[in-house]
Amino acid sequence: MNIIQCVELSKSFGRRQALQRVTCAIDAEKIIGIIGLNGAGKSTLLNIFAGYLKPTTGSCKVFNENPFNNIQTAANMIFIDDQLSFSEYLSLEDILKMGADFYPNWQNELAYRMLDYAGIDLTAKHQQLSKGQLATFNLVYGLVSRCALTILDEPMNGMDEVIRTDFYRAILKEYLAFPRTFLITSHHLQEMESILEEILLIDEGSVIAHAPLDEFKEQLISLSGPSDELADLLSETEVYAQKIVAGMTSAVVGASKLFVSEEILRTKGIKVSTLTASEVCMYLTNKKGRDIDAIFD
Amino acid sequence: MIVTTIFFFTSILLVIAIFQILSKLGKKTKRIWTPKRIMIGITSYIILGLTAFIYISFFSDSKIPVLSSSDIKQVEKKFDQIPKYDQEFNSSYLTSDYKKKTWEINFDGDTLPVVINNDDNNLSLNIRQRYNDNIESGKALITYYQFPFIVNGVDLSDEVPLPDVYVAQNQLFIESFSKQQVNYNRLKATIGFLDFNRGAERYEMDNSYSNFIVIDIPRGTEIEDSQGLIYYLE
Amino acid sequence: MHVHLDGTTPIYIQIAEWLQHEIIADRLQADQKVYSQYQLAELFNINPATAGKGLTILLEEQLLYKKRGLGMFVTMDAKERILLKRRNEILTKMAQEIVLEAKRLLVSDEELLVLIRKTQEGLE
Amino acid sequence: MQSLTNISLKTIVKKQVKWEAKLNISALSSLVIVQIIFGVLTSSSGSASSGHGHGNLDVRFSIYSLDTFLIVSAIWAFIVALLFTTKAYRVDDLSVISSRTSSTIANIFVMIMYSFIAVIIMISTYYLQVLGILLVEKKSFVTEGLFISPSTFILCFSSICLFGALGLLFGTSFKGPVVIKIFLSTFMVFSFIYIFMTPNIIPLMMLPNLMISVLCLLVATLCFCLTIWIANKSEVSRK
Repeated sequence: MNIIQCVELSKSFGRRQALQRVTCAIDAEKIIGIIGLNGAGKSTLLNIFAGYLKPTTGSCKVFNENPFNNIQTAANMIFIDDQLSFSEYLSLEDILKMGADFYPNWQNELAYRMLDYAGIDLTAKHQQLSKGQLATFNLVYGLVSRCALTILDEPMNGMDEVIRTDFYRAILKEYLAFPRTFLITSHHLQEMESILEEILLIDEGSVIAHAPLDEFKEQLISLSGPSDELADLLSETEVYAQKIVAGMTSAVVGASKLFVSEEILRTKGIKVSTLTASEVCMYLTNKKGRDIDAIFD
Repeated sequence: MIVTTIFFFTSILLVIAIFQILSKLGKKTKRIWTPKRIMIGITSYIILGLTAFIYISFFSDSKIPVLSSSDIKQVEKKFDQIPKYDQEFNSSYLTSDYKKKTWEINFDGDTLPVVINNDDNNLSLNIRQRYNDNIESGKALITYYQFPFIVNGVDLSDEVPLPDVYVAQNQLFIESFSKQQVNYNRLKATIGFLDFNRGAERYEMDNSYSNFIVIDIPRGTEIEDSQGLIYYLE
Repeated sequence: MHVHLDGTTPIYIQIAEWLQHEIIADRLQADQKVYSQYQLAELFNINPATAGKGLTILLEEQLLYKKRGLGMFVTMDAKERILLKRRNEILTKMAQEIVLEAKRLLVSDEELLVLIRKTQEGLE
Repeated sequence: MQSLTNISLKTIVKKQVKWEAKLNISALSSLVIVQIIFGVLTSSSGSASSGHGHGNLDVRFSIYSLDTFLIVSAIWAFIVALLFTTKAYRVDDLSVISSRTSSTIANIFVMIMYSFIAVIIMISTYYLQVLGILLVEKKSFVTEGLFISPSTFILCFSSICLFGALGLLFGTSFKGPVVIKIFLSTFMVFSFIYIFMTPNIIPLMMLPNLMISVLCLLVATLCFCLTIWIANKSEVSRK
């Protein structure tokens, strides 16, 4: 059952086209990673889902209702990013009380345990927390609210390494305890990869890929071997990146068009290896022919 | 109107300025002033206001009655006839309960020169002369009558300063004391601006005939009225 | 339990192989209930869907069978099938690599056979 | 699939009002301070004075009425309403279940509540001022209507409400940095009132208190509805 449907959704701020004709459908109860460079339109898309922005053209349905200024979608959704702010009069404990008052599925004891684990003093004020503590508190706030749609916009930035891995597990455990739809944007894709089910890749305002994680990763493979062997092969398939060093070529190609079986490749001495999701993302969004080495040659 | 406009705009600037200061202050004292404490502060302020009200309305002693416009009309109805009586030289309106003060003077001869010193025109007196049979010759009786003097609904007859009456070189002098200043605080829990613009609800009484000086002289004596201000009464 | 995320083999395949390993090591007997996808997700700190994919691979290879509403169970001959598969698939692939490597290192066939026999004796 | 919670707008607005009224209480404390300052300022001469000279008696009445306090409360309500619509306050609503409609309606209710309390504070300040004068100079007190008549109470309440509504309306329609917003809209509203209203405000004054109150409340409700309509249309920028 689709929780979010966008049809030809585009959004422009003045002349800047933030989103160009995005069409995607997000299923319920999945953890989905929304990946894209800064300024690719991730936040704009999330803001439209959250009902804060109106699409310029096209439509967007959340819980098959128009989310803009809609109290029903707001009641089943929470948007956590670094802009989350509370009144200066509220200590963290008051904030939790307020959350409990608003969100029907609120889990207060869980919040206390999580914050205690992260070593955050509940009497502190939200504005006094360090960047890492702030990110932690906001994430806990998002998790314990247990909304059917939980949007986490770069929940981990500011947290140090140890806490990050703990809280990835916390997200997974919370997902298992109360299945819901997570939309998580992050720069640490490789850390987060294991808990994701699907990836939505956005570049320059349009959705480039939206697929389950493994399918997404198997899109591209990297071939490395003697240049002459590879030359004819590369001409048939779509090459995403290529580097020729002393007679050896290593290239990233689209796996779908490759008809040659692995045995033949191996006999030709061509090594085949899969790529990590973040590498796939990088190559997919990499502007064709942009290559850092070119700067040094 | 100018005053109100200046007042209007200065109060805007003042309120905005105070707001800026408060918000700066607020930031520092955020920890102390929690919503609960502020609430207590506000409720105690209101209770304080309530007690002030109770104190004022029950315990404040200086109570000066205020006449409503209907009372004033009644008072005025009573004193409309004064000018009529005056023209008919009839002094019946000068009843004793308005008598404020009487002076008894002696003088020689059968003419009494009267000098009214009104150069700083503070006197709005109506001076009358009357023959009185049971005064021996060489004596005169000067009485000062003060009728209600209503301003803004307040009867100030007690406040009107008495004139200064004395005899010197066988002449009767009537002078007024220096101008007297009276301050009143009028308390009205309404929007004064509205009342003002709705026209004085209170009917302002015409106070020109509010006080009289009557000089009683025995028959056969004459008043030398060089200034021509004294009229004759029965 | 650790799943290596360096992208060499997809996680769901690693899960499938781990489960097969469990069956061979008799920690999962025949007709015994197998971990659910949620338990696997918790165990390996991965998304339940990925764990589910691993289970479906074993299901397609008839190593597990599904009882409605109860979950997945190990089939009777699961262990033998895994051993057989491993023998002819994985062993043959390894053999191929050895032969290729030998050719590159210009090792003749006889020397190769002698080497294999010597390693077998060494193991006894 | 987890069953979706459906919460009515009413419950959300109620919750938001409960929290916002508590959290923005500092606005009321600043009103108290502003009122005290103006109370002290006008305690010497009262909000107006009238002098009558008659013969050798010069009478000066310093009138202590609610004028200053009403003007101050009106301006205060206007500014507070403006502050409610600034980004700093609006963004706080986004951390809980809210929509533009619910936040605006909540702001309106809080504004109405604060206007009511503001009238009470105004009256308390007036009586405290009178008490202060009484203690300072014993004599010459002309107390006419010390107990505030209901019609005056309602009149004060509706005019403060009106200015609050204007504040909310201007706040919602202008987007921009706070300080400029405050000065711009305050100046515009009050010069508007001064230029257009003053000449024909006189006949308006002739109406009895209740009529004026009804008028104020009508205009206020109009502003409230306009505010809600504008808010519903406006987008929220989280950055």
